Amino acid sequence: MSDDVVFPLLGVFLFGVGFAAFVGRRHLLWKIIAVNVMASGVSVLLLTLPRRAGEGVDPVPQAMVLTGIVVMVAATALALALAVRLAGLSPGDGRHRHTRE
Amino acid sequence: MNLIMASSWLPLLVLLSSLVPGLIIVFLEEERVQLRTALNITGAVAKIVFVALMLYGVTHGHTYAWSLPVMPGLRLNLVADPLALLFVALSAALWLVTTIYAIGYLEGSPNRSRFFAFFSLCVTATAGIALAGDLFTFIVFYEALTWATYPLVVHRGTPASVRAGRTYLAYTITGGTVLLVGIVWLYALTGTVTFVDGGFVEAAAGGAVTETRIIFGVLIAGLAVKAAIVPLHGWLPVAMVAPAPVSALLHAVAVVKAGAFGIVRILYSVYGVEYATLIGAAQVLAVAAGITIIYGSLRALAQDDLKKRLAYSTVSQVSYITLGVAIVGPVATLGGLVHLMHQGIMKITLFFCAGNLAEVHGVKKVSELAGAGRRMPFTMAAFTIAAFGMIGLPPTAGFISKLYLGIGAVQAEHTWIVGVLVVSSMLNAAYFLPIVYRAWFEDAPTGATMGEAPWKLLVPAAITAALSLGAGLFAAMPVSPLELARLIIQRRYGL
Amino acid sequence: MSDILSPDVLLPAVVLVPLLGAAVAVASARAAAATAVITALLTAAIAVLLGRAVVAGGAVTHAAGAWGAPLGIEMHADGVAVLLLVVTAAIGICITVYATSYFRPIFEDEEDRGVRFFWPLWLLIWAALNAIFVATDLFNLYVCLELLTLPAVAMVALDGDREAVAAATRYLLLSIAGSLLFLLGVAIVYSGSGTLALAAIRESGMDARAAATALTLMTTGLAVKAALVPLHVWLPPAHAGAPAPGSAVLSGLVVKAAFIIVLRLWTEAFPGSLLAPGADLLGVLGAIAVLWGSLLALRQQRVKLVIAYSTVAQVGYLFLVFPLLLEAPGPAWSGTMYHLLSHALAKAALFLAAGAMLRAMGSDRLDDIAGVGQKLPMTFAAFGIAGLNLAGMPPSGGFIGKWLLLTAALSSGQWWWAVVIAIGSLLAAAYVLLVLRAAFLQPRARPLRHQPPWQLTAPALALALLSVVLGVWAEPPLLLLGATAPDLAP
Amino acid sequence: MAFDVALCVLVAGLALRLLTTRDLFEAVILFVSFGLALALVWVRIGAVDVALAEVALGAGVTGALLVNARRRLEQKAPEWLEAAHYRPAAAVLPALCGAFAGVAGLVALTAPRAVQPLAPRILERVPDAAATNPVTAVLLDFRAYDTLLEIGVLVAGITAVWALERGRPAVPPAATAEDEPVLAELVRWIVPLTVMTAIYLTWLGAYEPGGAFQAGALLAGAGVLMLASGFLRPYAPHSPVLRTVVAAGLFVFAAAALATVFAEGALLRYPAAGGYVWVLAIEAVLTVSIAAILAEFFVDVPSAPQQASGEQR
Repeated sequence: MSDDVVFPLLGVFLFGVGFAAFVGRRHLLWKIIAVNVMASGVSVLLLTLPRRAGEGVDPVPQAMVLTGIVVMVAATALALALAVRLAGLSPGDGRHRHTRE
Repeated sequence: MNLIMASSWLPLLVLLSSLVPGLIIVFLEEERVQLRTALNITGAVAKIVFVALMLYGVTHGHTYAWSLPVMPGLRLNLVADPLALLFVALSAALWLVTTIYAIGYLEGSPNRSRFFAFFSLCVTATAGIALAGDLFTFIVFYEALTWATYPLVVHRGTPASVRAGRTYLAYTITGGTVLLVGIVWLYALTGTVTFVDGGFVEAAAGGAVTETRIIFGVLIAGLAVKAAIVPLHGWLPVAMVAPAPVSALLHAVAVVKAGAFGIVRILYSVYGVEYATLIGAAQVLAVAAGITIIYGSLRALAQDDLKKRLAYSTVSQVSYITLGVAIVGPVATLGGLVHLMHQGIMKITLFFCAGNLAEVHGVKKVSELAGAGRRMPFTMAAFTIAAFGMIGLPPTAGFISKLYLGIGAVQAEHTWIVGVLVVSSMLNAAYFLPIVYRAWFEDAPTGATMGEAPWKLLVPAAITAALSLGAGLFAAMPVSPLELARLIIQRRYGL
Repeated sequence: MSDILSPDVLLPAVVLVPLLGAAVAVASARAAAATAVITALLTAAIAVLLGRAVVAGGAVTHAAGAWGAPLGIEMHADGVAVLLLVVTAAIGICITVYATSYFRPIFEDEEDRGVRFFWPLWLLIWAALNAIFVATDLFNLYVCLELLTLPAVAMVALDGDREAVAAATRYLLLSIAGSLLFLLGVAIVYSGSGTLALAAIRESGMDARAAATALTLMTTGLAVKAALVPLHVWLPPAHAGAPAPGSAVLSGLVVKAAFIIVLRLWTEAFPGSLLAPGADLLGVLGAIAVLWGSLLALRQQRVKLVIAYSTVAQVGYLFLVFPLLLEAPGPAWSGTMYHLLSHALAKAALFLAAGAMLRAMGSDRLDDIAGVGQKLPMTFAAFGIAGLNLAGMPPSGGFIGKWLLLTAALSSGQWWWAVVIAIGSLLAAAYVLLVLRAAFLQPRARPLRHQPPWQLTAPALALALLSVVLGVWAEPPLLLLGATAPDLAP
Repeated sequence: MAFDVALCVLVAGLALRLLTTRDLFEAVILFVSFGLALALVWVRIGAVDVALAEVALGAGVTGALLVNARRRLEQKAPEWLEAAHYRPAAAVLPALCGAFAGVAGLVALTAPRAVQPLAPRILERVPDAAATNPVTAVLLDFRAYDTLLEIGVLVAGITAVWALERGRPAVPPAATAEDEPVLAELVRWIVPLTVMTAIYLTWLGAYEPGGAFQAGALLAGAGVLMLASGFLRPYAPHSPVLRTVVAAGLFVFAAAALATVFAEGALLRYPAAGGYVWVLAIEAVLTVSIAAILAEFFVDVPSAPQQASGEQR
C-alpha cells in the first residue's frame, strides 16, 4: 500500500461515515458535525486523488479546499445559529403568526 | 367595398369586437351600467357588421385569412371559409340577442362587470374556434373557452354553483387535455395541423392506419365532452345552475356548439369524411351519435325540472350535427351543418323562455306550467314555435334539418338512421308537446301571478323564435343557413 | 478602457453589480432599500443589454483574469443564459418593488419584519443566480451554489416562527450534504480529467466509469437542491414559510438554478452516451414528482402550501427532459426550457399574489379567502392568470412548453411520458381550481385588514401577464433556445 | 509510510468515535482533535496552506462555534443534551448512504488519473501571476473570481445569522477586565502577538503559505478573547461600524473586480505593473472583514426569543 492509496482511502472513509452519521443521527448538532466530517473527507479526496507519487501537491485543489473550508465555516455557523434558535422555540412560537388570527 | 373585401384584418376584427369590450369591462366599476351596456351592444353590433361583410365576401368567392407567428412552424391562423362563417354568423347573431337578454336578466344583481367581461371573452373564444384555420389555433381558443365560461357557471357564488363549476371544469379540462394530446400526436405524425377541405390525414399519413385510427379516437373523445356525446355528457345537466343567459350561451352558441363544430372540423377538414369512413371511424361515430340522440331524449322525458329537460334535449339534438357529418354524402352533411345553426336558434329561444318563466313567475318545473300560456302569452308563443322546431314540424327550421338528414341517410343507405330520426322525433314530441298542451290548454292554479316579461327579456326570445320560423320558411333565400351550408358542400363536393 | 456597453463588460457586470449592491445593503441599513431598487434596475438593464448583444452577435465569453479555461474561470452567456438572466431580471424587479411595501407593518404593534436583512440576502441570491446562469466551471458552480443556498436558507427563516426555522434548518442541512456530494463529484472529475471547465471535461478522455460515478454523485447532490422526489421533503414548508417575496425567489428561481446545473452537466460536460442509463430513472422520478406533488397540493388547506407543493410537481416536469432528450432533442430541450421560464414567472406571480392576499386578509387558509375575487380583483386576476399558466392553458408560456414536451414525447413514440404530462396538467388545473373556487364563493364577513397598495398588486399582475406574453410571442425566444439545443452526439 | 498509515488510522478512529458517541461535549472536543490531526495529514501531503487553514478555521473557529452552541443549548434547552435525545434512525438508510459513498469513492480511487493534469500548466504560469505562492496565485489570480464569490458566502452567512437573531438586545452585557483577571493578563500578551502574526501571515501569503483567511481567523480569535475578557465591548449587533467593516471586504473586492473589467478588460486581471500591490491591498481589507465576520459568528449565536424579548421590555 503506497501513500497514493492510504490518504484517498481515508477520504472515502471519512465521507462515508460522515454521510452515514448525517442520515442516521437525529440530533441536529451531530448532523452538523457529520457534514463537517464529510467535508473533510471530500477535502482529502480533492487533494490526494489527482496526486501522483513523487509529485508536489497541486495548487488548484489546495485553493479549492481552502475555499471549501471557509464555506463550511459559514454554513456551520448558520446551521448552529438555526439549531440554537430552534431549541429555544416551542411549537407555534414566533414573531409573526399572521397566518392565523 | 373592395378594400374591405380584401382586408385580411376582418377575422381579427371579429375577435377584437368582443375581446376589447371584455377587457375594458374587467376594469369597469360595478355602477357604470350605461357605459358597460354601450360597450356590450357596440361590440355585438360591430361583430355582426364584420361578419356580414365577410359573409358578403365569402359568398362572392373570397376567403379571409389573418395569422400571427407563435412558434417556429406554428401560427395563430384565423381563416374565414364558409364553414367558419356558418358558425361565426350564428355566434355573432346570437351574442347580440343574448347580451340584450342578459342585461335585462341580471338587472340589479351583483358582479355584473365580471359577468359581462367573461361573457365577452367567452364569445371571443367561440369566434376564435369558428375562425380557427388549423388545429393549433382551434385548441388555443377551445381551452380559452373552457376557462372563460367557468366564472359564468359559478356566477351566483353559491356552494351549489361552485360545485357545478367544478364538475363542468373536471369534464371540459379533461376533454381539452385529451384533445390536445390528440392534436400534438397528429402533428407529430403528419407534420401539419392546417385545415384542408376534404382533410389532410390521408395524404400525409394514409399509411399508418392504426395510428390514425387511434388519433381519431383520441380527438373525438376530447371533443365529445363538450359536444355532450354519451357517456361524456354528465356536466351539461349539472351546469344548469348557471343563470339563464349562461345556459343559453352554453347550449346554443358556445360550449356545446364548440364541441360539435370541432367534430365537424375533424371530419370535414382534418380526416375527410371519406377517409374517416374508410378506416371505419365515421361509422362508429355515427352509432355513438345515434345512441346519444335516443338516450338524451329518453332522459329528457323523465325530467320535471324545465331547464334539465332542455339540457337533455340538447344532448340529443346536438348529436344530429355529428350524425349528419359522419355520413358520407352531400345531403346528410348539409343536414348536419344546417342543424348546427338551427339547433342554436331554437334552443336559445327555449332557454330564453325558460328564463322568463323562472324570472317573472318563479316557474321552474314542467308540472308548474299549467296555464302558462295565459300568464305570459308572448313568451309561451315563442316557446311553442321553438318546441315545434325541435320536434321537426314544418315549416320550422328543425323540419329542414331533419328532412335533409333523412334524405342523406337514405342516400347513403344507412336506413337505421332513419329509424333513429323517427324514434327521436317521436320522443321529442313526447317531451315537448305535454309542455305546450299544459301551457295553453290547462288552467293556471288559482292565485297565480299574471304578466308578461319585461321587453329586454321578451324581445330576444321573440327574435330568435322568428328566426326559427324564418329559417324554415325562407330556407331557399340566399342568406339562409341552408344556403350557407350549401355553399360549404359545393366547395367540397363540387355540386 | 473598455466600452461600457460592450458584452465583455456586461457579462461580468451582471454578477458584480448585484454583489456590490449586496455589500452596500449590508453596510447601511438605511440605504438598503434604495440600493436594492437601484441595483435591481441596473442589473435588469445589464441583463437586457447583454441579451440584445447575444441576439445580435451570438454567445459571449468572458475569461476572468484573462487566463482562459482551464487555467482560469470563464463566464459564458448563450441564448439560454440570457433568457434566464432576462427572466430573472423581470422577476427581480417585481420582487424588489413588492418588497418595498410587503414588510411595512400594517399595525402599530407589529414587530420588525427583517426587511433590512431581506435586501442584502435578496441581492446575494440574485448575484448567485446570475453567476450560475453564466458559469462554465465546476468548482465555480459549487461556490455559486453555496452563495445561493445560505441567503436562501436565511430567507426561509426570516419570518422567524418555529415552523419556518425548522424548515430552514432542514433545508440548510440537506443542502450542505447535497453540496458535498456535488463536491465529491468535482474531486473525481478533476482527478480524472485534469480540468474543471465543463466543455473540456467532455474532451478529456476521462474514464467512463469514473465519469458516470461523478455524474451520479453530482446529480444526486443537485437533486436535493432542486427538490426532486424523493428529496423534496424540505421544500414545501420552507417555501411556504418564507415571506412572500422570498418564496417567489425560492420557488421561481432558486430550485430552477439547481436544475439548470444538472442539465448543463448532462448535456455539456459529459458525453451523451452517459445519458442513456440514468435518463429513464430521472424521468421516472420526475413523473412520480409530477403526480405525487400534485396530489399533495390538492390536499393542502393553505394557499402558500398549495403553491409550494405545486413546485414539487413542476420540478418533476423539468426532469422529464432526460428521457426525451435522447430521442427528440429539439422539442424536448426547447419545451423544457420554455416550461422552466414560464413557470418561473408564473410561480413568482402566484407567491406574490398569495402574499398580498395573506397580508390583506390576515390568512391564506382556503376557508378564509372566500370571496377574495371581489375584494382583491387585481391580485386575484394575477393569481388566476398565473395559475392557468401552471395548468398549461393557452395562451401562456406553460401551454407552449406543454405543447413542445408533448411533441417530444409523441414524436419519439414515448407516449407514456405524454400521459404523465397530460395527467400532470390536469392535476395542476385541479389544484389551481382549489384556490380559484374559493375566490368565487360569496364573500363572508371577513373584512380586509388593509387594501394592498399598488406595490403589492402590480408586480404579481405584471409577472402573470409576462407569462402570457411568453405564450403569444414565443417565436423569438424559441429560436434563441433552438440555437443552443445540445449536441448529444457521443 | 508507517507514520502515514498510523495517522490515517488515528483520524479515522477519531471520526468514528466523535460521530457515534452520545456525549456532545466529548464529540466537540474530539472534533477539535480531529481537525488538528487532519492538519497533520495536510502537512504530510505537503499542503501547508490548507494545514494552516484547518487549524485556524476547521478546528479553531468551528470548534469554538460548537462549544459556544453547546453552552447555549445547555442554558435554554438542556433536554437537547440528554442521552435520551439520542435516537438512531433505522440503520438501513445510513448503511446504504455510507455504502453509496464508499462505492463511489472506490471507483474514483481505481480510475485512471487525468491524461493531461492541470498542475504543471498552472505552475508554469505562476510567474506571470500576481503572487509567487502558487496557492495564493490560484486564489487571488487564476481563480480570484471564486474567491470573490466565497467572500460573498461569508457575508451571506453573517447576514443570515444577524437576520435570525434580530430580537437580540441592543448591546449584550459585556464581561469586564475585573471579572477575569487571569484571562485579562493573558490577553495583554496574546493579542498583540496574534495581531502581529496575522499581519505577517497576510503579507506572507503572497510568497509562502498563509493568507487572508488564516490571518482573519487568527484576528478573530484575538477578538473573541478580548470580548470574553472585557477588553473589547461588543458592538451593538449589526451596528453601522460593524456592518461597514463586514461589508468592506466584499465591497472592495467586487469593486476591484468591476474596475479591472473596465480598466484591464477582464475581471480581476491586475495591471501589469503593481499586480502585487493590488493583491496585498485586497488581502489586507479581506483579512479585517473576515476577522470581523468570524468573530461575529462567535458572538452572535442567537439567544432564545423569550429571553431576548424579556430583556427588551
